[in-house]
Amino acid sequence: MSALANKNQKKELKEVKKFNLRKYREYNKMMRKKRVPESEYLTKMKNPENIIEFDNLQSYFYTDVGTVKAVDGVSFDIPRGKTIGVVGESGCGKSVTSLSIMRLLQGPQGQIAGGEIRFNQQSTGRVLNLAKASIKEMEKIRGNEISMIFQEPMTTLNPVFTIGDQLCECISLHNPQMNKKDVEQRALETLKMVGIVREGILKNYPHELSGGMRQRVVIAMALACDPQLVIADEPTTALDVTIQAQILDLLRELKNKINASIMLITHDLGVVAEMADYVVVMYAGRVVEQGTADDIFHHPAHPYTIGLMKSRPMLNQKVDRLYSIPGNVPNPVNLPAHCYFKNRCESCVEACSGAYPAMISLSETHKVSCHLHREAGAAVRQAGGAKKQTGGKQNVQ
Amino acid sequence: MKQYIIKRLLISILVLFGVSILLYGIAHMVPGDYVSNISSGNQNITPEMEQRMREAYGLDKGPVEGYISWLGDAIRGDFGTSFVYKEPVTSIIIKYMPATLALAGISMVLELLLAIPLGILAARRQYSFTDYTIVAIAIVGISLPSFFFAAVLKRVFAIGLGVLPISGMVTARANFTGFALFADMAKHFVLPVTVFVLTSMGSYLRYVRTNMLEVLSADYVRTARAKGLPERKVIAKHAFRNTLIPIVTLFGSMIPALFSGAVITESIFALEGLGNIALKAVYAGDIPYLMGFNMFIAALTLIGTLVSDVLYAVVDPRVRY
Amino acid sequence: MKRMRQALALLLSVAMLTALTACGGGGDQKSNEGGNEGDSNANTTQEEGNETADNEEDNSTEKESGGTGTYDTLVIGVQPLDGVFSPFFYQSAYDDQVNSLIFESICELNPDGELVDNCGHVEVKEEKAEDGSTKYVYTVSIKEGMTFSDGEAITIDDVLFTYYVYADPSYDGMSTFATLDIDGMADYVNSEKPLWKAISEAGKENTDFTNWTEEQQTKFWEDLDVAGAAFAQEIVDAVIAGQEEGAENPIQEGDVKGAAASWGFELADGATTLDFFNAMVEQYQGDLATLSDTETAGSSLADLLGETYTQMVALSDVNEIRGIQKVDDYTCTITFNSPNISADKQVAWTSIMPEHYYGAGFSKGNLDSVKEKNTAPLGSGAYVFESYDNNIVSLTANPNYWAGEPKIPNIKVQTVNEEDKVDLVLNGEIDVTDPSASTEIIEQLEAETDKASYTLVDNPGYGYIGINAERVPDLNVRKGLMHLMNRAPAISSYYGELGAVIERPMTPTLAEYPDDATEYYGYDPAKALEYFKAAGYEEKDGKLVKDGEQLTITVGIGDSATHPSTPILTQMANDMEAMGAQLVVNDMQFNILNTEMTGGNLDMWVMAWGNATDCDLTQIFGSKGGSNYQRYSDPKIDAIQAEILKTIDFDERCKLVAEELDMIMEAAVYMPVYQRKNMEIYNATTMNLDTLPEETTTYYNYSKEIETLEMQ
Amino acid sequence: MEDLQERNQLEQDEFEQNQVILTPGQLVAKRFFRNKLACVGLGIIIVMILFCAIGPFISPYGEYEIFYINSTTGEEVRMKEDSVGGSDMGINVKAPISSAHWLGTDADGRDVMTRLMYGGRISLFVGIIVVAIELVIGVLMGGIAGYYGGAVDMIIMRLVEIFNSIPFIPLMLIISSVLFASGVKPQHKIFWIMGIMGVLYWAGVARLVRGQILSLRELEYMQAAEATGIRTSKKILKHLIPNVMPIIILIATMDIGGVILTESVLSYLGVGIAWPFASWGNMVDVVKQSVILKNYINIWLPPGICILLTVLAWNFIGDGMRDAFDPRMKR
Repeated sequence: MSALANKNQKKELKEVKKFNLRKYREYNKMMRKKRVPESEYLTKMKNPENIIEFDNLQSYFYTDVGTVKAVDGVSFDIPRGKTIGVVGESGCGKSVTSLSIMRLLQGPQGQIAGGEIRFNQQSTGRVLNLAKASIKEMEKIRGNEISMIFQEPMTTLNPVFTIGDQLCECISLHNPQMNKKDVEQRALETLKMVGIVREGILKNYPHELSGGMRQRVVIAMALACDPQLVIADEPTTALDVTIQAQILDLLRELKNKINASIMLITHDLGVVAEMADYVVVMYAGRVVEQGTADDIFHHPAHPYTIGLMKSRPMLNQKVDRLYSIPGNVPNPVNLPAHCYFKNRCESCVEACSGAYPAMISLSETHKVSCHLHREAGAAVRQAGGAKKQTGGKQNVQ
Repeated sequence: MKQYIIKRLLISILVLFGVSILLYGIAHMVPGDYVSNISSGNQNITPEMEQRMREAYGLDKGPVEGYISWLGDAIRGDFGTSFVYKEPVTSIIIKYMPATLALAGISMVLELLLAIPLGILAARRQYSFTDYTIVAIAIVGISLPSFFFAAVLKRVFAIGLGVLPISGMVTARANFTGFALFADMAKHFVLPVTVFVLTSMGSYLRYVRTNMLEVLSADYVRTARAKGLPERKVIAKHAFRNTLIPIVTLFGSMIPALFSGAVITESIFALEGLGNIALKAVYAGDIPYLMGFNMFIAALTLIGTLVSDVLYAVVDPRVRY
Repeated sequence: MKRMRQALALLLSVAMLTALTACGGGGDQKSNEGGNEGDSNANTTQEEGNETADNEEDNSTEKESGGTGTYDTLVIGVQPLDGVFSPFFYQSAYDDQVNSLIFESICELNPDGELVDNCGHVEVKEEKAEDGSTKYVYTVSIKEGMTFSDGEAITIDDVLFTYYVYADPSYDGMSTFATLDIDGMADYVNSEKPLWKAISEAGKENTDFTNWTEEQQTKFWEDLDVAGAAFAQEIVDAVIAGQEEGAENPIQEGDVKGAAASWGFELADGATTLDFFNAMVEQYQGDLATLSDTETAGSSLADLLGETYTQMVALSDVNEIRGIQKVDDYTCTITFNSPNISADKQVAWTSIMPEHYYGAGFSKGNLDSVKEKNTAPLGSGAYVFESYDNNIVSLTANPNYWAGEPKIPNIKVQTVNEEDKVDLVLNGEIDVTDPSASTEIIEQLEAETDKASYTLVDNPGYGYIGINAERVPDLNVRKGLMHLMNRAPAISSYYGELGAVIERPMTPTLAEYPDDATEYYGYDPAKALEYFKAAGYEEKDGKLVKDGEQLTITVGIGDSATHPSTPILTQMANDMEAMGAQLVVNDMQFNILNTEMTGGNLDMWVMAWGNATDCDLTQIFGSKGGSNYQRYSDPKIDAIQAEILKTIDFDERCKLVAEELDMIMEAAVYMPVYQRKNMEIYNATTMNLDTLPEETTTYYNYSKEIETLEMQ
Repeated sequence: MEDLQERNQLEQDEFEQNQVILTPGQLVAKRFFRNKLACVGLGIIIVMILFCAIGPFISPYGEYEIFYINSTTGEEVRMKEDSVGGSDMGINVKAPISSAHWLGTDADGRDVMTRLMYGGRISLFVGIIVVAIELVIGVLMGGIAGYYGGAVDMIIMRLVEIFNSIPFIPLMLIISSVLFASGVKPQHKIFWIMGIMGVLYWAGVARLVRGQILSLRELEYMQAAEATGIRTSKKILKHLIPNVMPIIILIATMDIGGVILTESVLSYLGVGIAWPFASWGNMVDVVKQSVILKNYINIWLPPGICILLTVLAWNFIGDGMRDAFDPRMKR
C-alpha cells in the first residue's frame, strides 16, 4: 500500500519536475526576448484615477514539490495620491504582490502566471500591463516611476559601494541629462528630505551607518527620482522600536510632502491604521477583505480580519491573554477547493465546505469574500444596483 | 593597515622558520645520498674517493649541526650550492624561475579569466542546459589526473595532428629572435597551459558559481534591480564586486597548487622550470636545491596569502586592519 | 586605497593582455609551422614559410625555409642535462655528450674499442729503474700547430694541466686518475692526513718530528691505549647486548674473551679490552684506519681519540708528480710503477683542457676557479659553446678545428623526455637521439623509413641480479635462488631481438668475454628446493624453515613498472611462496635502491652496469673493490684478477678472464641477466644519411665523425 | 460549538497528516535523493565498490600473476605450471582482448581486468582512509583552535600555515624516499602513504572547521546555550558537533576524489603504490609510454575511465550533499 503510494508520489514528483522544466524554459525564452511589441502590453485603465489596478493577478512559484500559488487571483486598485495598506500574516502573498509590480520575482521559479497589473504611466500617458511589459520598459519604470523600500536595511544596501555611489547611480540612471555635480546635489537634497544632514555622508559605506540611518538612505533612494508610486515592504519590521517610530514619522511626513501613492505592506495593523486610506487584507494568496481604513477597523466583516483585530494589543483594554487565531495557514502547494480559512474559522457554516466564496460588496468601498455575508452582499447589490461582478474581481471604489 | 602588514610579515617569518625546520628534518632523512648515487654506476671509484667527496659536499654533518649552518647561510641569502648543477641555489632559482612563472602566471590568469565569466554565466542560467554543460566540463576536468590529460593532449595535438610541438620551450632548429621567438615560445606553452587550466579551472569555476548564486539571491541585488539598473549592469557591477570578495581569498591557495602542478606539467613537456628541476633534485638527492626550492615556494605562498588578505581589504570596505 | 585599486586593475589588465597575445601568437604560428613541416617541397607552403620568415625578420629562418631547402642546424635530443659542461666535473652521460663536441681528446676509440690516435699519440715502454723495479713509461705526444677555439695554441702544458686537475687532492669529479699507480702520485694526492693517521702510520719508533713533536707522539700512543680499550669495550657491549635471549651459553657481562671470540678474535683467559684491541691491531698490522672502519661497533677510533688528533697535517709540500714529466712543447712522459692494462686509456683518452682559460687562479688544493667555468666551456673540439638556455645548448662550428671546419654550421642539443624521443624525430623537431630500444619502436620506424633511420649497437654493459653474500652467507641458499631465476621468457618478451640473456657477469662487448659460456644455473624450482634443503631448511606447516625462521629474501628493484627483470621476480616470488619461502620485493626509486644496495641492506638487488671499457673487474669482484656490493671476497679471485691486469697477451688474458668468471658464477653472488642493444635514430628528412659513419658500434657513432656529417 | 471544535480537530489532524514533518536528517536525505546527478554518483560508487570487492573472487587470476605463452604452439601457460621454464616460453605481454583476458594483458603479461579490480580496492581504500585521517586530525585541531581560541588558536593556526606553505608534491617525493629507506615492507607502504597524506592534508580541514566553529560561537543559540550554563562536553557534543557535521561530510566527499587523483600522480612519479600491487593510478601511468598510449588502448583506458567515473561520482555526491545541507553553503 505504502509502496504504491510511494510510487505514485514519485511519479507525481517526476511530473512536477517536467512541468517546472517547461515553465523555466518558457520563462528563460521570455527573458531573452529583446523586444516585445508594445501592443502586447499596452492596455486601458478601468478608472483613470487609479495608478495601479491589479486584475486577477496570479504569481506562482514552481518548486520541486509542486506549484506554490503565492498570489492567486488578487484584484484591487491603488488610487493616485492615496496610501493603501496591505495586511496579512507572513507568507500570505503581500510581498509577492509588490514584487510582481516591479517584476522582481526570483525567476525562473517565481513567475507571473496570469492576470494584469495595469500601470497608468503619467509621463507618457500610456497604460502598461506590467505583467507583460518588456524588460526595457520595466527598467525605465523601476526606481523612476515606481520605487520600492525593502524591509531589511542591513542587506538591501550593497556593502561594497558607498552611499553616494548607490544613490547617485539611481539618479543619474533616470536623469541622464544631469551632470555629476547636479546628481550629487540632488542626492544630498534627497538625503536632507529623509532627515540626513551629515558631512561626507556620500563617502560613507553602508556598514558605517546605523540601522535607522540605513533605512533612511533606502527611503531616500526610493524617493530620489520623484516616483508616482512608492512600495514600502514592511519598512520598519527589522528596526528597533524607537527607530521604528522615527521611520514611521518620516513616512507620514513624506506622505504629505510628496505627491505619490504609497503601497504600504505590513503586518502591523497600528501602522496601517495611522497611515492608510484604504486597506486590503490578504490571506493565503487571496484578498479576503478590502475597504477604507474605517471599514476595516471599525466594521471588519471577514472572520479573519476580525481575528486580526482581536489579536491586536489595546492600550485601554485589559485582557488576560492576547487572542490568537487557532491553527495554521494551509499548505500552499495543495490548497483546498473550499475557503482557505475554513479550518481556522470559528463561525463556519454549511456553505463553507463548498466552493471558494466570491467577493461580496458590503458597501461602495467595503468588500469581503465570505459565505457569511452572502445575503448582505445581495442586499447591497440590489440596493445599489452597482457594478457587475465577475469571478473574484473587485474594485475598491 | 601598515601595522597589520608588518605584523603579518613578522608572523610569516616565524612560519618560514617552522617550515625550514620541518623541511630540513625531512630532507635530511632522505637516504638517496648524492655521492653514492653518482659513484655507483662507475666501476672505478674507490671508497676513499667517496669519503672525500662526502666531506666536500658536507654530507658528513649531523642534522642539527647541518641545519644551524644552513640557517646561518640562508639568512645571509646563501642557500648553498646545488650538488647536481654545481651552481649556487639562488642563481639556479633565478635562472629557471621565468619558465615556471610564465607557465604558472599565464595559467592562473587564464584560469581566472575563464572560471569567473563561465561561473557567472552558469549561475545566471542555473539549471539550464548551459549551466549543466559548463559544470559538467569543469568537473570532468578535475576528475582526471593531469598527466593523463597531458599524455592524451600530446598524443592528439602534437603527435597525431602535428599542429603543436611535442615538448620543449623553443624550436631548437630555428634561431628565432624578437617577436618570432616570443610566438614560438607561446606555441610551446599552449599544451602545458591547457593542461593546467583544464585540470584546475573546475574547482574555481564551481567556487565562483556557488558564490554568484548566493550573491544573486542577495537583497542588494534586488535593490539594484529595483532601481531600474539594466541586468547587465546589475551583474557586472553589483553582483560581481561581491563575488570578487571570496575569489581574492583563493589567491593565496592558488600559488602552492600551481607550483606543485608545475612539477608534473613541466616534466611531461620537458620545460626547464623550477618544478622539473625539483623532480630531478629529489631523484638525485640534491638537498641544497630542494631546500631552496621548497623555501622559495613557502615564501611565495606566504606572500600570496598576505596579498590576498590585502586584496580582501581592497575589495571589501567592511574589512579594516 | 583608491589608488591601490586602480593599480590592481592595471596589473590585471596587463596580465590578461599578455596572456591573450601569447595565445593569439601561438595560434598564428601554429598554422604556418604545420604547413611547413608537413611538406617542405610544396610550393604553396614554401611561400607561406617565406612570409613567416619575412615577418619575423630573421636571417636563419629565411635560410631554412627559403627556396634552397637546406638545413643548417643539427638538433640532438638528449635526456635532461645537468648543465655541467666540463670534462673535469660532469656527472651525467648527457653532459658528456655535449662535452665530446666541445673538447677533443688526444686519442680515441676505434669501432672495435681499441685506442687509436686522434690529435695525438701514446706509446708505452718498459724501463728498468735504478732500484731494479720495472717502470712503465707512457709517452704522450700531440700534433703541432693546433689551436683552441679562441685561437690560442695548444701545447703539452695544457695536457699536463689537465692531469694536475684530475690529480688534485680536492678533485671531486668522476675521473679516477688520482688512483693510478703513477710514480709520485700518492705523495702528491695524500699530502694531508689527520694527525692520528699520520702518527700511527709513522709508527712508535718514528724519529722525524717535522710535523709533530715528540711529546705529541708519546702522548698519542698513550691516548691510543685508552681509546683502543674504549673501542674494544664498545664491541664487547655490542656483542653482549646483541646476543639472543635464552642462548645456550650466554656471554656474561665483562667476559671479554667470550665477546672477542664471537667477534672472531681468540684471546687468552681473563683478557682485558686493551688486549682485545691489541689483538685487533696485530691482525690489521697496525693499520688503524682500516681497523676502525671495519671493526667499529659505533664510534670510530678517531672519535674516541678526540679532536686533537683529527686535525689535518701537511706531510710534505709536494707540488709536482714525479712520474709526469714534460719532454718538449708537444711531448710528455708518464711513468707507472706497475703494469696496468688500461693505463694508456687513462692518460691518452682524455680531453685537452686549455690552461690559459681554466688555469687562471688554479693552485693545488683549490679547484674553485676551475669549477666556475663549468657553465662556459672552451676547448678545441669541433664545435664552440654558445649558450645554454631554454633547455637547449647552442653550438657553432669551430673554424680552428684541427681536422678542418665541420660542415654543419650549428648544432643544438635539446633536452627531451625519453618517451618522446621517437615522436620528436618523426615530427621533425629533432634529428638524432637515442631512445631505449624496443620492438614496438623498431616496428614504428620500419613503417616510416622515409622519415627516420636507425642503428643498433650493443650496450657496453649488462643487467644482473646480485646477492649479498654477507646477508645470505649460505652458498646453498644462494645457489637455490639462482635456480629460481627464469630469465629467458622475460628478456625475450621485453627486448625481442634487441637483447639477449647472457651467462657471465661481464659485458659481451668486451673482447675478453667468453662467447662459449653456457648456462650456469638453469631455471629449476625442484633443484632450488633441493639446495634449500641442503642448506638445512625444512618444510614445516607449509613453511620452509631453519632454526624456526622462514626463508625470507628481500630484493630491491628500481622502476619495476618498466623493468625487464620484473617478471623474473614475479615468477620467483610465486615459486618461493609455493615452497613456503618468502620473497619481499621492494620497488624503489633508483637513488634509494643505490643507497640500500651500497649500504648492504638488501639480500638481493636488480641492477645494471654500464660503460665498461676494459676487463678489469677488481672494483666489483675484488675483495677490496669499491663496488663489491655483494660483499663476497675470495683470495683466489683476487689472485687471478691481479694476474689478468698484468697479462698483456690477449689470448692468455681471455683464458684467465673465463676462469675468473666461472669462479664468480660458482660463488652464486651475481646472476647476469641481459645484454641489450642501444639504439640511435636519425631524421631522414633533414640529415644526409650517407654522411653517417660506415660502421657504428658500441664505441663509435656519428659524433666521432661529426665534422664530416652533412645536412640536406 | 463542540461540534465545530471536533471538526476543527479532525481537520487539523488531517492537515498534519498531509504535511509530513521531516527530521533534518530526513530532509537532507530527501533533498539529496532529489538531485539526479548525486544519485548517479552514488550509483557509480556502489557499482565500483561491488566490482572491486566481489570481482577478485570471481576472477580466476591473481593480482600479479603473469602469463607465459609458448612461442611455438601459441598456447598460454599460467605462472603456476611447471612448463614455464621451457626454452620456447615467452611472456604473453600486451595481449589483445580475448575471452581469457577480457581486457587483454599489460606490459608485464598480467591480466588487466583482474588488476583493475584489485587496483580499485586500493584506490577507493586510499581515498577513504586518507580522508578519515585528515578529518580526525583536522576536526580535532580545528575544533580546539576554534573553541579555545587565544594562544592555542594562535599556535595551531601557525601550524596550519606551515603545512599550507609546503608544496605538496615535492614534499611527498621526499617523504616517500625516506619511507623506502626506513625499511618499510612493500605491503605496508600503502598504509604509510595513506597516513602521511592524511597528516599533510589536515591543515585545510582544520581551517574550515575552525572558521565554522568561530561563526557558530557567534550565533544566538550558542550564546543562549552558554548562558544556561551547560557543561562543556555537552555543549560540544550537542551543539557544536552537529553543526559542524555538514561541513565535515562535505569535505569528506569532496576530498576522496582528490585523494584518488593524488595517489595516481604519486604513482606516476614512481612513489605511489609499489609493485607488484595494483592501483588505478599506477595502471594508468603507462600513458607516459607513447608506444602503449598509441597502440594498446585496452591497457590504459579502463583504469582511466574508472578514475574518471569514481572521482566524478564523488564530486557529484559532494555537490548533492552541499545542496542538500544548504543550497547556499560555500566551500
